[in-house]
Amino acid sequence: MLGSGIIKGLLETARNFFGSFRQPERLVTIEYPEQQRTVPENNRSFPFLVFDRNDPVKGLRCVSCKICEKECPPQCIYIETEKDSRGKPIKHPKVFDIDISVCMSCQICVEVCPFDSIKMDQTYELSQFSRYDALILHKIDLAKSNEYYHQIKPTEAGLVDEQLAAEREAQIAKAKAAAAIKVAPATASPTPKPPSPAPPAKTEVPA
Amino acid sequence: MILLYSSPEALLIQLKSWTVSLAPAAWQPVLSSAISALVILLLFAGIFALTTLVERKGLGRIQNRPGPNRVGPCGLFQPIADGVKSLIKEDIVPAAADRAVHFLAPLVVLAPAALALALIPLGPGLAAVDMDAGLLCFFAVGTASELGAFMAGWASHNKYTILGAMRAIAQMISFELPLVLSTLTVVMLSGTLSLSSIAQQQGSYWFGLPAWNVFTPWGLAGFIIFLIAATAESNRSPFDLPEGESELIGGFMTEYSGFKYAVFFMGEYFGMFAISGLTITLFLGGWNAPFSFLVWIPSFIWFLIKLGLMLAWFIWVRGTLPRVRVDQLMNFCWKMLLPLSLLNILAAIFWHFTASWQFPGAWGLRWAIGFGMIALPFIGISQSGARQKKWGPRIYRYAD
Amino acid sequence: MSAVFIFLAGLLLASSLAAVMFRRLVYTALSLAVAFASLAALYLHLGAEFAGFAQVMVYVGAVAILIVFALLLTRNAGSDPEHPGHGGSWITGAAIAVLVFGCLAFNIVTSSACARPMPNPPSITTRQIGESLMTRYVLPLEVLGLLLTAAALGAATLALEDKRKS
Amino acid sequence: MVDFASANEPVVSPLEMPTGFHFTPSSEGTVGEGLLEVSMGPQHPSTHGVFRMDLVLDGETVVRLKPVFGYLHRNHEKIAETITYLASIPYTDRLDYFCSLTNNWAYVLAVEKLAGITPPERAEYIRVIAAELTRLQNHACMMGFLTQDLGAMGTPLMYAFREREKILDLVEALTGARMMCNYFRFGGCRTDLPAGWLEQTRQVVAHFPHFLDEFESLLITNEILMARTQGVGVLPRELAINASATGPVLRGSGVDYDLRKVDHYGIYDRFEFRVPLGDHGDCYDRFMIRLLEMRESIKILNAALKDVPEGPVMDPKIKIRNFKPKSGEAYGRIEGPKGELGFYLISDGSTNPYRYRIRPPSLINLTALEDMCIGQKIADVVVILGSIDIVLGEVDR
Repeated sequence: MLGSGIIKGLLETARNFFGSFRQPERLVTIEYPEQQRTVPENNRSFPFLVFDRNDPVKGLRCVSCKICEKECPPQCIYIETEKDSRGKPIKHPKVFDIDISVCMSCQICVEVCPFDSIKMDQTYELSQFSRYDALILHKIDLAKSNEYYHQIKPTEAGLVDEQLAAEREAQIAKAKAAAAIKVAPATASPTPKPPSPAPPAKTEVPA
Repeated sequence: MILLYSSPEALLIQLKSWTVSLAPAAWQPVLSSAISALVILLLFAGIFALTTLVERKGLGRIQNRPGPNRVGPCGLFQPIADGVKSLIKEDIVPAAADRAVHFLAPLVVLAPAALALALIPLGPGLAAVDMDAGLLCFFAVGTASELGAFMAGWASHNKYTILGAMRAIAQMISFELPLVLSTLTVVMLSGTLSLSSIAQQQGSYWFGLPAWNVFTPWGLAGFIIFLIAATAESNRSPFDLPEGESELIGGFMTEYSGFKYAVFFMGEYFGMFAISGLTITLFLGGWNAPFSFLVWIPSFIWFLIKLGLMLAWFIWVRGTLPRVRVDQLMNFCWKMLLPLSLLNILAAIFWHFTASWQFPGAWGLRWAIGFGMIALPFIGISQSGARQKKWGPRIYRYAD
Repeated sequence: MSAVFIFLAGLLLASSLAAVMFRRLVYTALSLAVAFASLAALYLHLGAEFAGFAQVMVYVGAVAILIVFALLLTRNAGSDPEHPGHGGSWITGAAIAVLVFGCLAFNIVTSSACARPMPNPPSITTRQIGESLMTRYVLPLEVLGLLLTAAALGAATLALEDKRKS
Repeated sequence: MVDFASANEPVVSPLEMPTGFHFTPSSEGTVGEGLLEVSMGPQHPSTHGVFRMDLVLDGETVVRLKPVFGYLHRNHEKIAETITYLASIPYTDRLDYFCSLTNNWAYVLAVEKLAGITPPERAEYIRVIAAELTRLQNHACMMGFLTQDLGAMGTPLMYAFREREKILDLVEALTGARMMCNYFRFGGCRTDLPAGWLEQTRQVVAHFPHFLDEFESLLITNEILMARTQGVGVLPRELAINASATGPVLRGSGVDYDLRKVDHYGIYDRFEFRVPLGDHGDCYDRFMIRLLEMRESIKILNAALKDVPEGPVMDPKIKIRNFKPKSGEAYGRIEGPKGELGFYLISDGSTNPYRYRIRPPSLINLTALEDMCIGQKIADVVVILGSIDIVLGEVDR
């Protein structure tokens, strides 16, 4: 009969009306500034650079290899390599800028980075009063400690640390072997350093 | 001046006449009208503010949201914030608009609605204007808001507003017929056009139960028809086609912003209050208490409670139903509501002439026959309509 | 003559003139609605409640709305007409209007009804109007009803024919 | 005032194309007497984004309709030809932003065909689960939006969003983002399932039928909804095939064509599910087909969640950097929630695709829009548009 479906719908909305007072799973709203959402570990917002040894300048894992700059789909990363006094490039970024107004949080820089130096952050309160300069993050803004990384993504950071430690051990072993080889032949010519994907050997991971 | 306490209503009336008596004699009628107008406007403006908040909160809860809760405790000051916002918003008049008509249109919508409110008796003697032809006056002033819709739609110089205005006029004219015809039953059986006498007549009790019109077969059917037509008349969902925000953006109000829009909004809500008040007066016993043991609660409180229930119903329906289409609306009006309201008059006549039946069970028989006179044609019309259009639930097949 | 009467009469005159003088169709329609409303207000001022509200319902609620609705369906109702419709004929029109007004005024002023002393206006309630319509004037009422029904049926037939053709 | 066009030419009669399409020539200056030309959109509340329809109305009846789009064109296909295969994946997220996971899948399927990669078993299961979750939330929201277009004050939409929220939480826990997932990779998935994710998903999926029941009792027998959608926007079977409509739009017209059954991509062969078909091809059928498809998706999800195998989620041989498939061409297509989503790739052996082309279901389902709308009321146009379920990110690319 005409009207029965309407009455059924009315009963359904009445059920929801009362349900939203009594059943918390119906009222899913989070009152944002007072209540903060707990983000899952995988959550990602914008990239940051990991540094070790509590030194945000020298301790950056980044070696300025520019792979992320190349692979970044919207081309929002800008890197300049540091040069020493004689103008020879050294493995450290002089400038590392990310324009987060362009960045689309795709995480591809993280995936392609061979040195585990760029990771995804979870902060999301990033509003600024300017559209331009305020949204360009510089090296100093981007640098965050490994502890912070552990804090936001414990599982992933643990895995990364294990992997880095393993790589370092492998490199030490390799260096020892190379040293052994170097000692043996007298005609020791400086062997070109293999393009190892490991960070500088002196890197120490804090416990 | 001594206030003789007999009832809360009398107290209010005495308070008013005492205030009026302070003024010089020549100004007394003016002052009296001004006080009545002020009370009506303040009361209903307050209810308007409250309704916008309750509506938003209620719709929110229906939709499993908390609704506005930021301004003040529980969002209580939200209407004030809305008012301030609409006041300080830029008032945009389209370059091609007819400025004078564009300015007048919201007022033409608001004024008749406010005028209609003055006719509603909130309690015995508590009507701002209590006239002999009150019901007639109600419908007469109600028609003027159609002109407002036209003026808004035409003056905005926009195709959507024109479409909205056309819809508004067509809808209001069409639904006026069932609206008036369903009130005709009440007028016939109460024998008066005065709203306060109609309410007065429903004040008796039958074994403690109220003798409201809605408890008669013609009253029930008339109430439902009236409610549907009133929903259409006040442009409320599911008959909010003149606004029709999903197709016509905002209908005839598309080009309005700021305070003019707020005035439209207010006019619409005043119209809704007025028509709810009329429903209460005609069918729901006016200011009378539902049970004889509850008569100690003042009449205007009962009226406001009933008004609240009517508004809750409007909000509930708005939160549930999708909008009908313009041709379906017209079909529904002319092919369903109009014949049913005509039949309802027949049912009322039947009820009137069988009032002398005295044998046991006569009341039940009268009820059944009277109700059947409307219910059976309703079922017939609805089923033939659905069959004709092939509307109905469907069964779906699956690929092998 | 009370101030209210003067105000209402002035409004009526002004809006009627406006309805004639405005070039824009929409303005004339709206002025006409104002004229109807002020006439209704005059009735109310005279104490004729029923006539006043019936005037509003029928003329403002139906006739004016119908005109307005027709305007909505017409092209170019909002723009100024290309050919001003007044031309030279307005003098003729004005002359006829003055003549008619003169005739009516002369007859009213010289009629014997005006000479008689003003009787007390009878207080007619809506109920009395209804009762006399249903008893004394029932035949004219029914005839009128029949006429209107015939008109409505005719209109429906015309509309249906139009629909069938298209 | 009403801007009725002044030209007095008669309405250009719609030319009948052999397939039964209406073909409307450019409508400039050809609007006849008494017709009203209305530009609906791009700023209109219910064109689902920046879409525009040039309507010619007779009263409120649609005489002619010309879809105009391109307001959201982002040059996606050309950009993809200049960047690496990997870098295109986040761009595919932005096509149909409601179902980024299925977009990812269609693209990686094309790349996998191109490079001859087979993803590991666990990754295949994750893909099916993610895709069906996407279908659930897309269909729920689509039905909400449709009722919103019908004027239902957003109540069903809010219920749909409430449920979508739960699915989005799962998606976020899995991929790190709620909408722009960027999760599938050629050769598997980017990360493994987080701990406890399967259990949470099982709970959400177990609860979902309650939501569907609620939706059904709220909507499907509602007389107003039936009156508004039954017999409205009929897409006949032949026209649906000719217009190469896919997905629920095609199945609503009664054509049994579901790529999950036809193409046997992924591991859909292992699951038991049925394909609902409509008989009338109207908006109600398209609405109900989606509702019934959600029930089937729940069946697939229940089966898939039961036996997710252990193992790697990524083929370890795949190089992420410097990925160069051998030259050739491939077309990967999946049954997206909106229809057949296909990616056509030509490789010249370099790191970038030589040609990159998308077959967007939203755009192609729009082909028949004018035919569905002519003769209907203006209020039906938004309903028909809603029942096609378009996302402008995909239409304009």
